[in-house]
Amino acid sequence: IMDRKTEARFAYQPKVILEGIEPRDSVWGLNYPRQYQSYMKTKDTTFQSMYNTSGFKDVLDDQPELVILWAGYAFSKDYNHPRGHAWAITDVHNTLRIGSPMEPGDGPQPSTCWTCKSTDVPRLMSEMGLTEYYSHKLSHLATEVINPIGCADCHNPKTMNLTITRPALVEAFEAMGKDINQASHQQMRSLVCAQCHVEYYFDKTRPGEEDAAYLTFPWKEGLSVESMEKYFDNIDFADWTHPISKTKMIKAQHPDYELYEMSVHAKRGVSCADCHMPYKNEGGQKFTDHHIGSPLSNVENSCFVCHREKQEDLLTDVYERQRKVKEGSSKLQKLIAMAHIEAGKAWELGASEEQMKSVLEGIRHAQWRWDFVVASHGGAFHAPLESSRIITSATGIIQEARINLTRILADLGHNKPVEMPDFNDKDKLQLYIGLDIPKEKAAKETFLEQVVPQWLKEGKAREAKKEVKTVSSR
Amino acid sequence: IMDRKTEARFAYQPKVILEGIEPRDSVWGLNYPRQYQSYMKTKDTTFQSMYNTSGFKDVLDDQPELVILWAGYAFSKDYNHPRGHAWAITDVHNTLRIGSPMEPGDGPQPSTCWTCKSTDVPRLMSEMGLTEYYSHKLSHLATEVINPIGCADCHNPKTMNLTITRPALVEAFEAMGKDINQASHQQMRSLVCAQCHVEYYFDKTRPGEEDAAYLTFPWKEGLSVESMEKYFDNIDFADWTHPISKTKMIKAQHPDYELYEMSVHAKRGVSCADCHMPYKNEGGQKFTDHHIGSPLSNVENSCFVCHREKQEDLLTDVYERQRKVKEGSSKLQKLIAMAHIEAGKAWELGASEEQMKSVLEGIRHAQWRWDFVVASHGGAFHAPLESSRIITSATGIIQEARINLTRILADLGHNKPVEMPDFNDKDKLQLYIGLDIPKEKAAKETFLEQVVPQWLKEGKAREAKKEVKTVSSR
Amino acid sequence: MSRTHNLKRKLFKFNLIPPRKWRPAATILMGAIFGLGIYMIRLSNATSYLSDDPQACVNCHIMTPQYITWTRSSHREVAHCNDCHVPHDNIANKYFFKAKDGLYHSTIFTLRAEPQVIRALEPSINVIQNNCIRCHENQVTEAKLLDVVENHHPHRTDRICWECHREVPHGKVRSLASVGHQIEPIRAHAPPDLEIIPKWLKESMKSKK
Ligand code: HEC
Ligand code: HEC
Ligand code: HEC
Ligand code: HEC
Ligand code: HEC
Ligand code: HEC
Ligand code: HEC
Ligand code: HEC
Ligand code: HEC
Ligand code: HEC
Ligand code: HEC
Ligand code: HEC
Ligand code: HEC
Ligand code: HEC
Ligand SMILES: [Ca+2]
Ligand SMILES: [Ca+2]
Repeated sequence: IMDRKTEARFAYQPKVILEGIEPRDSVWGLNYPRQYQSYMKTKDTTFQSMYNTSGFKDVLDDQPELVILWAGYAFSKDYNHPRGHAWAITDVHNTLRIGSPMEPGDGPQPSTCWTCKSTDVPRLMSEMGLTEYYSHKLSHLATEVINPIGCADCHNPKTMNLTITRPALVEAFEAMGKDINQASHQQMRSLVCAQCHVEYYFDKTRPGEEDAAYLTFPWKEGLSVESMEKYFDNIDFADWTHPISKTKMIKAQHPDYELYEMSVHAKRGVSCADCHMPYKNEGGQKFTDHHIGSPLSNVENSCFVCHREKQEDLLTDVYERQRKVKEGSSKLQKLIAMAHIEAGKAWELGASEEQMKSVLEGIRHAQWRWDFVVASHGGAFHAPLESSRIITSATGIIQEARINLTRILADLGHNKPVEMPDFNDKDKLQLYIGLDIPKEKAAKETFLEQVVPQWLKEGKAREAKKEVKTVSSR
Repeated sequence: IMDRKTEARFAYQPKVILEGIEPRDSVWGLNYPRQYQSYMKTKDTTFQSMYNTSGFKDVLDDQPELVILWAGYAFSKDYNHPRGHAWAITDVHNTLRIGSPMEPGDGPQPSTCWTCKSTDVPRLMSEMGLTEYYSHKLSHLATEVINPIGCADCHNPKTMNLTITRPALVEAFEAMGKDINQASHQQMRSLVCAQCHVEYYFDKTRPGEEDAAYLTFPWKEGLSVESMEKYFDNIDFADWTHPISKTKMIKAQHPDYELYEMSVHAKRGVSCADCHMPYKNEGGQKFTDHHIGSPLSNVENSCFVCHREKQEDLLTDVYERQRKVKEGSSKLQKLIAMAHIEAGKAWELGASEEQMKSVLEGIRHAQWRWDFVVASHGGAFHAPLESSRIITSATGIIQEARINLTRILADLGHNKPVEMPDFNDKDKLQLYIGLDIPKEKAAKETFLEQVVPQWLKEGKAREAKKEVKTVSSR
Repeated sequence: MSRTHNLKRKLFKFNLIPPRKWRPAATILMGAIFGLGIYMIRLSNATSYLSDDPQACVNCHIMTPQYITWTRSSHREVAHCNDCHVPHDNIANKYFFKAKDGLYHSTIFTLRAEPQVIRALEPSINVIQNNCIRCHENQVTEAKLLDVVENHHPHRTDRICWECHREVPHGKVRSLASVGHQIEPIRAHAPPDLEIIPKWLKESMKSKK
């Protein structure tokens, strides 16, 4: 009996022995060719659905008013729709958000940025130690981090079991008083994604680790938008201060896991992998499709398992929900942009801190809530009602702030609408907030030509030294 | 199983012959005792769920700010949560909304009010003709209308097939260019309810029928809240003019069918009767449970048919959706109440029509949208996302109006918050808007003691003359 | 070798015996199994076979395809193996069927006599069909829901459900060779220290540098 049990787990002959933390998918792929080949398809950027896309759409071009919302923060320079995992490293290199660091140590972003981009990260963390890993510049580790997200991020190489390789998730569970080791297999099929598709911030106040940008998920009070807002308010946290309205802002990043947890699918035990990594049949073989992307490119394998509806109906289900949520959020983001500019005017006319206090709190909370919904690219379908509820609350808050602003402005002698820049032109708005994008783009070009190839070359040379052990034939 | 089905329909030997339009359920009940007995349970008012109730809760007491929203309109006097169909006539008698008509012809309300309350209505319509039926006072027909909603409203007495007995629904279909005769059996299981659980208004402009309060459903442009808003704007319709804000208002009444049609359940072909009239097994007999009320009193028979979840989970599904929608609508109704009072202040200080135009349009649209969601008592569960979407849009609209108001008020020298009455006290608010409720209640008491018993007595005497034909035993 | 061969032949014969006659035979075999000793029971997790835990079934590698396909199915959260494969009309019948079935499976399995492609046998087809109906009775019998699916009623009465619902719950392709790795740790024989966080991470989190 013993024998036959192990047989079940290793129906295929392994070709290589996976030792330590192997960051190269191509090596894993020798043992698991189907999963590897499907995972490589995350390079494909052709699929387009109604709102989301794997085509890396320029969000700022599409919705220029976001430039105002993020003025003073790197997101106002460049922000794109995501594409497949295979692009994670390339897209970091390409983005204006990291600047153009010509030397190690240059550039605005910390090493922590790499955390969700590469299988080299677990390797580095284990080699360097956590705090040390978090305590550099992104450019310091650039020759070390060359493999995009891959097998080693989610799998135990010995058993292929799902595993958690990012400490922030483990620590967030601890902060909530939960033990992630108790997670069921079904939960793991979502938790591997929750290593990255979550809201985060950099904690720079950990005693004794002040030099680190320590990756932290703000879940201590709970996963709802209000709980995290409370968390950030309690520690008086700000990602940046808005240069126009002087608001202390909180940036929300992709809380896909958190919003998803509020959905009926989650309540019924459906996991991320059920939709984004459905079981697939190819040549009489069944396996988990690792081409992670929009389930809408693959309704038959994903939704049909549970919903025998017409494909058309399932597509429109998704689009209807997205449309209804986006109707509210699109309106809202314009109101928030106006509030920033109105607040700017009020300061200009001599408003006092005292007068502006509640206004700024309103802007802070409204934009945080808006961002929470919008930054979660899947949220409008994953949890449409929770998304809409949040948008409603934020709409109430920002308009209350604008009512106060109107009164303050009237007080200061400006009892009429404040003049607004043209919200339909990204370039003009970037100029308006004082960015010199052509210059940054030029620097980027040089950087991509001169520095990045060098980084990759060094990295590959380092890797070439690492031996791959093949299994001797029996 | 086939057997069972026919059994259900023809298990009973008919005892009486149902001729013409028989308004008395007790007569139908001789042939169909199970359906009759279960229908009689709509008298039971004991079941309580989280938000809805069959217990006839006083809504104004619960949410006193509604008194402001409906100032100048009868709903500000009295508005209750619905209870079972058996109460329909009693509740009309009892409500302050119809006043205390001591003589035929007295009172504010037209005969049209009876349309959705009684099986006597199809009888009267067939006897009097439609226009004539719609052209009286409620009190004119009071001795004719004594049987609450019942069998004859939904069933063809010969075949027991479902049938439409209210012209407004047929006409609304025509207006949309649809033929209700094409409805499938499954659609009929919702359309019988759509005779009453829908938004309506009284058309007093039909050429040649200007004396009639012609019951009309505003569906010509579509069933969405925006389509109906457009419909009413196009014909420049107002139910009343708000005495404080001077807004031309539109009242939304129970658009349960319309909102339901926007839901995923509707898209999947689920009908009202599936949840509110589930199949039931009693003594080996299966029949349609006619105890129409909250499905939450009966999750096993209603939801379990399609959802094998824990009862607890289905209840919380409903409550979560209701809570999320109500969070937004509760906030919103307070904002609208404030807008009315702020607009009142602006008029008081001498605002011009020109200045107030867009403000009043904002109030009109926001309150219409709010009412659409709230008046549909089932809407927060039936179509949570559509409800929330509407609430978001109304929140944006009313706050925009209030921003304009703030500016107008500042212009008129009042640059500070407008003083508000105590929104937590129904009695005070009713006084504030100039109602003398104690007086109306006293009149009601006399009316209920002296007039109503007389109406019922006359009605019963009239009915007693109508013969019931029994089937000779075989 | 020939002894086992004989036993297998006998068992094969048993299987041809109509179910009613199983009872005495099963009773005798039950006794024999008890005799095999505690070690055997522990090792094969025989006790878990009587539980409702789907993991009990994957004790045999041979059930792995069914297990894997079921965990990818719409029924994963709503119906466990025994909800379909064991009669639910009364308790006695439930355990009798289980004992009989369990005995048969484990014998075949230990003898390595299983076919590449397992099929549901006639008695178990009936059990499954009844269980489909047990849960879906309302959906498939109610007059009002007949409308939703054209001809559902005539169809479902003269066929078995999964002639049409071929994906429920195991999918169409489910031979031993067609499904790959079962990476879900099977509690019954997973090391007790199996943990989700890899050792290197636990150590780095502790050492704090
Ligand atoms: C190690 C971090 C990490 C993990 C683990 C991870 N993701 Fe991602 N994911 C990313 C990043 C980063 C991107 C964006 C890449 C880019 O645009 O360059 C992304 C992109 C995506 C996209 C967009 C793809 C497209 O074509 O538009 C989807 C969908 C997605 N991830 C789903 C998942 C799911 C489901 C899981 C778990 C099974 C998961 N991710 C696990 C980091 C991660
Ligand atoms: C907690 C995990 C996490 C951290 C930390 C993180 N990211 Fe990401 N990143 C993601 C995920 C998930 C996506 C895909 C998000 C989506 O759906 O849009 C993404 C997408 C991106 C993209 C592609 C989309 C675009 O806008 O072009 C870039 C570039 C990027 N991140 C850069 C960064 C930088 C720079 C930092 C550090 C300041 C950073 N990331 C920190 C998880 C992370
Ligand atoms: C973002 C997370 C993620 C990444 C990256 C990832 N996997 Fe997986 N993998 C999963 C999930 C989730 C499953 C399904 C596990 C289950 O349901 O038991 C899975 C299943 C598997 C299985 C089990 C057999 C099957 O098909 O279900 C193998 C083998 C496998 N992956 C190999 C790989 C290889 C090789 C790579 C790299 C090329 C890889 N995985 C990358 C999440 C991931
Ligand atoms: C593993 C099972 C499973 C998968 C896969 C799945 N769903 Fe669902 N879905 C459910 C369950 C369960 C519900 C909740 C309703 C219920 O209890 O029956 C649900 C509910 C829904 C609803 C109604 C909820 C709402 O927000 O109105 C929609 C729409 C929906 N699913 C669409 C989809 C689409 C589109 C996909 C594929 C991208 C999909 N589902 C994939 C199981 C699944
Ligand atoms: C019920 C099915 C279902 C489940 C479960 C699910 N998703 Fe999604 N997800 C979708 C659909 C559908 C979309 C919208 C795709 C589109 O618009 O093309 C989406 C979109 C996304 C996107 C945005 C992709 C893009 O290109 O913008 C990300 C990221 C994502 N999901 C991650 C996750 C994560 C992480 C989880 C688990 C916490 C998860 N999803 C669970 C169905 C699902
Ligand atoms: C002829 C008009 C009419 C028809 C037809 C009708 N209703 Fe009603 N319904 C009413 C009225 C009027 C009330 C409120 C009675 C009261 O509160 O006095 C009501 C009350 C209700 C209530 C609240 C009961 C409670 O206990 O809280 C529900 C639920 C309901 N109806 C559902 C339905 C459904 C489902 C159908 C179709 C199967 C239907 N109704 C058909 C007029 C109608
Ligand atoms: C198109 C059908 C229709 C018309 C016309 C109609 N009602 Fe109703 N009425 C209903 C329905 C449906 C309900 C239950 C609504 C709910 O869910 O609250 C109801 C509930 C009531 C109730 C019980 C709830 C309460 O507030 O006490 C009263 C009283 C009532 N209506 C009076 C009237 C009067 C007076 C008129 C005429 C001005 C009228 N109705 C016209 C359909 C109608
Ligand atoms: C508000 C609408 C409504 C009212 C009032 C109503 N019914 Fe029904 N009735 C229905 C619906 C809906 C069905 C289900 C029809 C179907 O699916 O074929 C039904 C079914 C029936 C059936 C068919 C057998 C069964 O149980 O499914 C009988 C008999 C019946 N009703 C008798 C009555 C009697 C007697 C009364 C009055 C006491 C009555 N009904 C009042 C809506 C109504
Ligand atoms: C006749 C079938 C049927 C009945 C009865 C039914 N449902 Fe559903 N329900 C569905 C279908 C179909 C969906 C859509 C999801 C899907 O496609 O699987 C759904 C979706 C849902 C959802 C997810 C939609 C959302 O808004 O998030 C919830 C929650 C739900 N049902 C609860 C209930 C409750 C509670 C009841 C009883 C009061 C009930 N249902 C009665 C068939 C039904
Ligand atoms: C999927 C199940 C389902 C369907 C279909 C459905 N309802 Fe409901 N309905 C509910 C639930 C659940 C509630 C909330 C009851 C509660 O809160 O106690 C409700 C509430 C109501 C109420 C308010 C009752 C009260 O006491 O306040 C009315 C009226 C109503 N529904 C009428 C309808 C009509 C008319 C239709 C068809 C157009 C319909 N419903 C379709 C499940 C359903
Ligand atoms: C929803 C009902 C259902 C559940 C739950 C279910 N099965 Fe099945 N099972 C079936 C049906 C139906 C068949 C027959 C398939 C056929 O003959 O095509 C079957 C067949 C089988 C067979 C015979 C071989 C084959 O593939 O036809 C085995 C072995 C089996 N199931 C094991 C399991 C195990 C182990 C579990 C739990 C992990 C399980 N089943 C859960 C319905 C179910
Ligand atoms: C000790 C190993 C073992 C265990 C544990 C086991 N099985 Fe089996 N099972 C077998 C073998 C061997 C066969 C093949 C028999 C044949 O086809 O000759 C089989 C065949 C089947 C069949 C198809 C034959 C039939 O009776 O219709 C079903 C269904 C089945 N098993 C269900 C289950 C379920 C459900 C469980 C868990 C409750 C389970 N099995 C646990 C070994 C096992
Ligand atoms: C223990 C109860 C139970 C048993 C036994 C059961 N089911 Fe189901 N089944 C459910 C539930 C609950 C759902 C709804 C799942 C959801 O909400 O998505 C469902 C969904 C379905 C669906 C729709 C989803 C799909 O996969 O297409 C079909 C078809 C179905 N079952 C057929 C069957 C058949 C055939 C059998 C017997 C082989 C069976 N069921 C046995 C409870 C059961
Ligand atoms: C001749 C083919 C056929 C047979 C036999 C059959 N069905 Fe179906 N069934 C269908 C079709 C077609 C549908 C509608 C499409 C769909 O939902 O898959 C359906 C739908 C269903 C649904 C609703 C699925 C959903 O998505 O909501 C259930 C549950 C179901 N069947 C159960 C059964 C059960 C239980 C049996 C056996 C008693 C059975 N069926 C026999 C063809 C069949
Ligand atoms: Ca953040
Ligand atoms: Ca109206």
